[in-house]
Amino acid sequence: MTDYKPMELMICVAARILEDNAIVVVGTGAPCAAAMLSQKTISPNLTIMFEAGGVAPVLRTMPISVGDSRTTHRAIMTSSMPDIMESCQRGMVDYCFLGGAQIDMYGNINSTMIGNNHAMPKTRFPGSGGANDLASLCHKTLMMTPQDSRRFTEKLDFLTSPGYLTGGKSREEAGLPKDSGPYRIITNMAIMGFDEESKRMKVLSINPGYDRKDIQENCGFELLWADKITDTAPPTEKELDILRNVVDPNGYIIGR
Amino acid sequence: MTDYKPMELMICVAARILEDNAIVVVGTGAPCAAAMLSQKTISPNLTIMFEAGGVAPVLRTMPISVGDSRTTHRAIMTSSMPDIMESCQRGMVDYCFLGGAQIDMYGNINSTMIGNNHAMPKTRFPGSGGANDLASLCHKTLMMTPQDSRRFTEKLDFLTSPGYLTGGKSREEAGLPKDSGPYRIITNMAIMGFDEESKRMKVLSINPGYDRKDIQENCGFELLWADKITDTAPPTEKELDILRNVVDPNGYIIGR
Amino acid sequence: MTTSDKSSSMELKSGKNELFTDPNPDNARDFFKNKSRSLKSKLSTVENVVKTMVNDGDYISIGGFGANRIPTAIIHEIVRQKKKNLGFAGHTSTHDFQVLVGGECISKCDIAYIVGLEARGLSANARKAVQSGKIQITEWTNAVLSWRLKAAAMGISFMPARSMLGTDTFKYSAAKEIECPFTGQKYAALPALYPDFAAIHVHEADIYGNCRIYGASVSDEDLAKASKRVVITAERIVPTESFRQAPSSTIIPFWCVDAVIEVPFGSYPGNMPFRYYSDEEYLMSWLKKEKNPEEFAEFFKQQIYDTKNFYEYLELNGGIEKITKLRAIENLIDMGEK
Amino acid sequence: MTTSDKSSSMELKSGKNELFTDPNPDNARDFFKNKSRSLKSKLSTVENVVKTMVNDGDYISIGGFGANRIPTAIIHEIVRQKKKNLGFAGHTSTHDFQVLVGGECISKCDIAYIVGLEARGLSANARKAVQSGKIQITEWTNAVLSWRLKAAAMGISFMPARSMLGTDTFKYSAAKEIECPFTGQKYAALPALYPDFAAIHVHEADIYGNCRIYGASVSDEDLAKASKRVVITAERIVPTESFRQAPSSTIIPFWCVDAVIEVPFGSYPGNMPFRYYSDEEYLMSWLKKEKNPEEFAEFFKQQIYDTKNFYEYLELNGGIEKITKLRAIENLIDMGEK
Repeated sequence: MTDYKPMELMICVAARILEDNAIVVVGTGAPCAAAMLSQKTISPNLTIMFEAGGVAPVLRTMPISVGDSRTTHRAIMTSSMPDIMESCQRGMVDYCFLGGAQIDMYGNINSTMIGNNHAMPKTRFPGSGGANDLASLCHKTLMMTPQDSRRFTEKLDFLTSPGYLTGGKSREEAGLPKDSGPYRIITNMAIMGFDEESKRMKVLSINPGYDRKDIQENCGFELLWADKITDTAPPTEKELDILRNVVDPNGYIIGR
Repeated sequence: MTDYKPMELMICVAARILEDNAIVVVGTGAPCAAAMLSQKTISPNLTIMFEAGGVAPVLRTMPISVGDSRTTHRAIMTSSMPDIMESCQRGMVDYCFLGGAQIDMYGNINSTMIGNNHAMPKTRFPGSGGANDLASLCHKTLMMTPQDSRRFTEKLDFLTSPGYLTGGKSREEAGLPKDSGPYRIITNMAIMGFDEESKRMKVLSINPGYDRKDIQENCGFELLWADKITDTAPPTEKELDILRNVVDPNGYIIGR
Repeated sequence: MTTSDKSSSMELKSGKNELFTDPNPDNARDFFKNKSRSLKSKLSTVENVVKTMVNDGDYISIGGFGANRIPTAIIHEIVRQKKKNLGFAGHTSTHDFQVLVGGECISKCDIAYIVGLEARGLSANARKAVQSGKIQITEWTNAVLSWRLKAAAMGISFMPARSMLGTDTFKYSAAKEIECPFTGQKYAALPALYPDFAAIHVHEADIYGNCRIYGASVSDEDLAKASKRVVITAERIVPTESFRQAPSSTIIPFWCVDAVIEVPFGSYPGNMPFRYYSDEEYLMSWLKKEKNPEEFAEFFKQQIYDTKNFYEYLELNGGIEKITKLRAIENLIDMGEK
Repeated sequence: MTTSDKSSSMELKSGKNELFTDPNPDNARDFFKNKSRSLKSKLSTVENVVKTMVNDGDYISIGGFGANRIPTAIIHEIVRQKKKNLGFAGHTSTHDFQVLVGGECISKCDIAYIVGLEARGLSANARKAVQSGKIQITEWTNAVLSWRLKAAAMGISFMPARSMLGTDTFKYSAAKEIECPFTGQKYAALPALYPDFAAIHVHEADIYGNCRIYGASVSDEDLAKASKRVVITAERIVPTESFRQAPSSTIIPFWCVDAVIEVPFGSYPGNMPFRYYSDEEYLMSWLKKEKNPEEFAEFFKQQIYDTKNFYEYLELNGGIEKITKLRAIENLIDMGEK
């Protein structure tokens, strides 16, 4: 088996989730790499959008900004932010990716601040940007993140982007679209989904080299476990070859 | 003095109202002729828009449709119906023209139907089209119409497009923009405005060949009269020359 | 809803006519979730599109404005295939509506402007259909129908606007008054309009459904997004590469579109901006014939039922020679025939 | 407001932070009524525009997205002229915001994304300004700020949307929950945002302010409509004739615009799509210098206060030679230097 880095595994797992003929909104970094890898492996007709307005570009190199010219290189259409976000709101966008400093058991995400005073936070992060919109409006939200018990927390300092809120039907009751919400959380240790009823985070698959104890110990809340837990398939030679030599030859993402 | 037709007078009067550097939305027919005449006489930089999306075209010939290609010939921009209507709603459009089968003392207009059963009207007219929108949203509404006591009526069969509704502050109270509403009604006999307080129709100027009695007798409601009534200036030689030879050489409008 | 003090005492009105379509955005999302996003060829035929994409009872909407940039081939075929009980979005529909009324296809209409042909006069048939009560109508305005489509395109169930307030147009609509939670300002709330089917004629499309329109787009970008099933007829099918070379000019992207058909001169007898002018003789003669029901029935049969397709219809009315003349008129060119 | 039975028992929430701008459309109409629509040359200078069009305390908004298609010359001049207490619309503003924070120009911010530079990292200065409480903030999202501008562009005081619901982002916003009068659906009502001043960089403009943009327009057509005073900086001034030849490509019409300035390479150090790439070395060194306040102060002085204008700033950072390199990167051209 080839050696690989945790980030490489996470990108490969995400790339496998993005099925052909789906639409995904991505940002810069790992999500963009996952979408590019997916296009070059299983999903040649995956449509990639960027929230600033780039639609179905040919991604020759990795964008630095969600609005830079790589996102419109040989694009099918250059559009606007409201147009992209309205496509999400209308229900035409299948996947989005989110990142954040904290995530809770319902898949709610904090990317705004640490502290308890909003006007003078201890640490300010980038904030929502378009994250709250994408998490609210796309059908399925994905997250790739390293897993530790500070990041996977019982209580967020700030709920920036909605997961399943307080679980159960609370997301729909808040007015958010039904049939939307967190879909998969991809960490260095495992792949999680969410329980149908309670909407609590549930481990579906364990990555090579980890066990249940590792996963629970590196999580600040109690995880649920699927009836059948699978083993996450490691990156294939082909995936790694494309990821390392075509998608991110300079190692901007996977080199970190 | 040159001989002229009533329609020619009405078009000249309307053309004189449209000041330079204003924006006017027009339809086909007489309003378009008035805007073209205005551009060729006193208001070279009058901006003409059409509700289907034509913005600032060079009008070489008269459009047959508000969306035909004459409305975008050498235009500055081709836009969309929502864009034009939103410019009106935002307050960027100064003038519009309305037509109709009936008008009441508050400048409300019926272009929908005659009869008292909406589901099976005695006579169905074109209806609102964009008329209700323009009357609701533009700063100043103009109307050119032949005057008779059936058309100038006490009670409309159907209130298609808003004037001052029931007068006073009722237009603003209905939620319509303040500082908007009927501005001038130009007939074959007179030019009417509206009283500041009561918002009732008020004669401002009498056309050559008519007197107060003609005007009141050809109106189904009681008219107010301005303190100082002026005499409407007849079309000048220059106006008639441009109207007949440049604006409408085929007599589509003025030939009727 | 939080309302300002000054206005909380006012009564908020509702239009009393029927809302023909469901404005619920979650129901629309259920549909759009399963709508194909695949980048595959969507080339089809007029006959097949109308057979498979239009059902009796559907609510349909036609692109363009008046008799400008209209998908005539699809409209004729809906008549030929005798589709019935259609709902219709009447935002300045003129010749297109009159063809469908001639075929007695429509039973419900959101009406803003369908009776007139603008400067050309009024349609006797459209008028009769409305006056007889044969077509159930709900009143709106041009802008309001475009905003109802925009709300649907945006994925929200209503849009506030300042049209229609205080009028009978509102009273016979299905709008509702609301107040702004920030200013207390009264608005007409306009329910989102998600048509079942839309047909749009464009200048250029590729086989996937990416489209370019030159000239006024009217409401067609919103119509393409709001509608559940969309067919594009195009003057020309062009390579996808031409979109990738000029992506700022794409007005409808492929994932809104279900079928694409090349129909040259497809807006005839209407105007196609920058390509060919409307056939005014034809449109005026149509209007004239409408005044005599027998004469009209014969004319309508000859023009639509007896023509197999749009090519035969074009030939019947003068073919390439006619189009060449209309191109000269469009481009203000004197052909030297005088 | 008519509410459906099922939802009338739910409490409707309000965001608790300050709304910095007036969403009242009648007040905006009063302004727009008197805004010039004249077709006269609006050519001006950066210095004069900032002097006459930007006042202390104004609420401003910058076109583009992140460090892409930004009007750098105007941003620098706002700093040079020491404009203070500005309100700011922070919808993915990165380098532009950091320049203004460097100049201590901003005291209030509608925040969606201003602290980061996307893949490049975070700005120490922007972070410090927010953490210290020096800048009063109200939370929103990127889409929400674009919809707030769209509401203003449309002339309505609010727009319903399904973003922000159920989150702290909503709690620290100034949005209000409302219910759809047709479906009972809960929405976040977003107040219209009418900026006092907007600066937008475009590819091509004429002397009257008609504009073309290639690539993503972000929110700039709405920003140009929503804002009371608008300055355009353009890579190139082109003849009005070029708009009349291709009117479908006009994205901002002249009557939205108050001043026009030709500023070639005007988005530097940002990216100008299809023209030149961002100067990544420069942006990364800026971020690095921010970590050392003294070093940054010296750098900021040298770059902005000590340069007379944008030409001097360009020369300081490599002039035409640098731009030529950035053009090659933009167009993925190997210049043969290896």
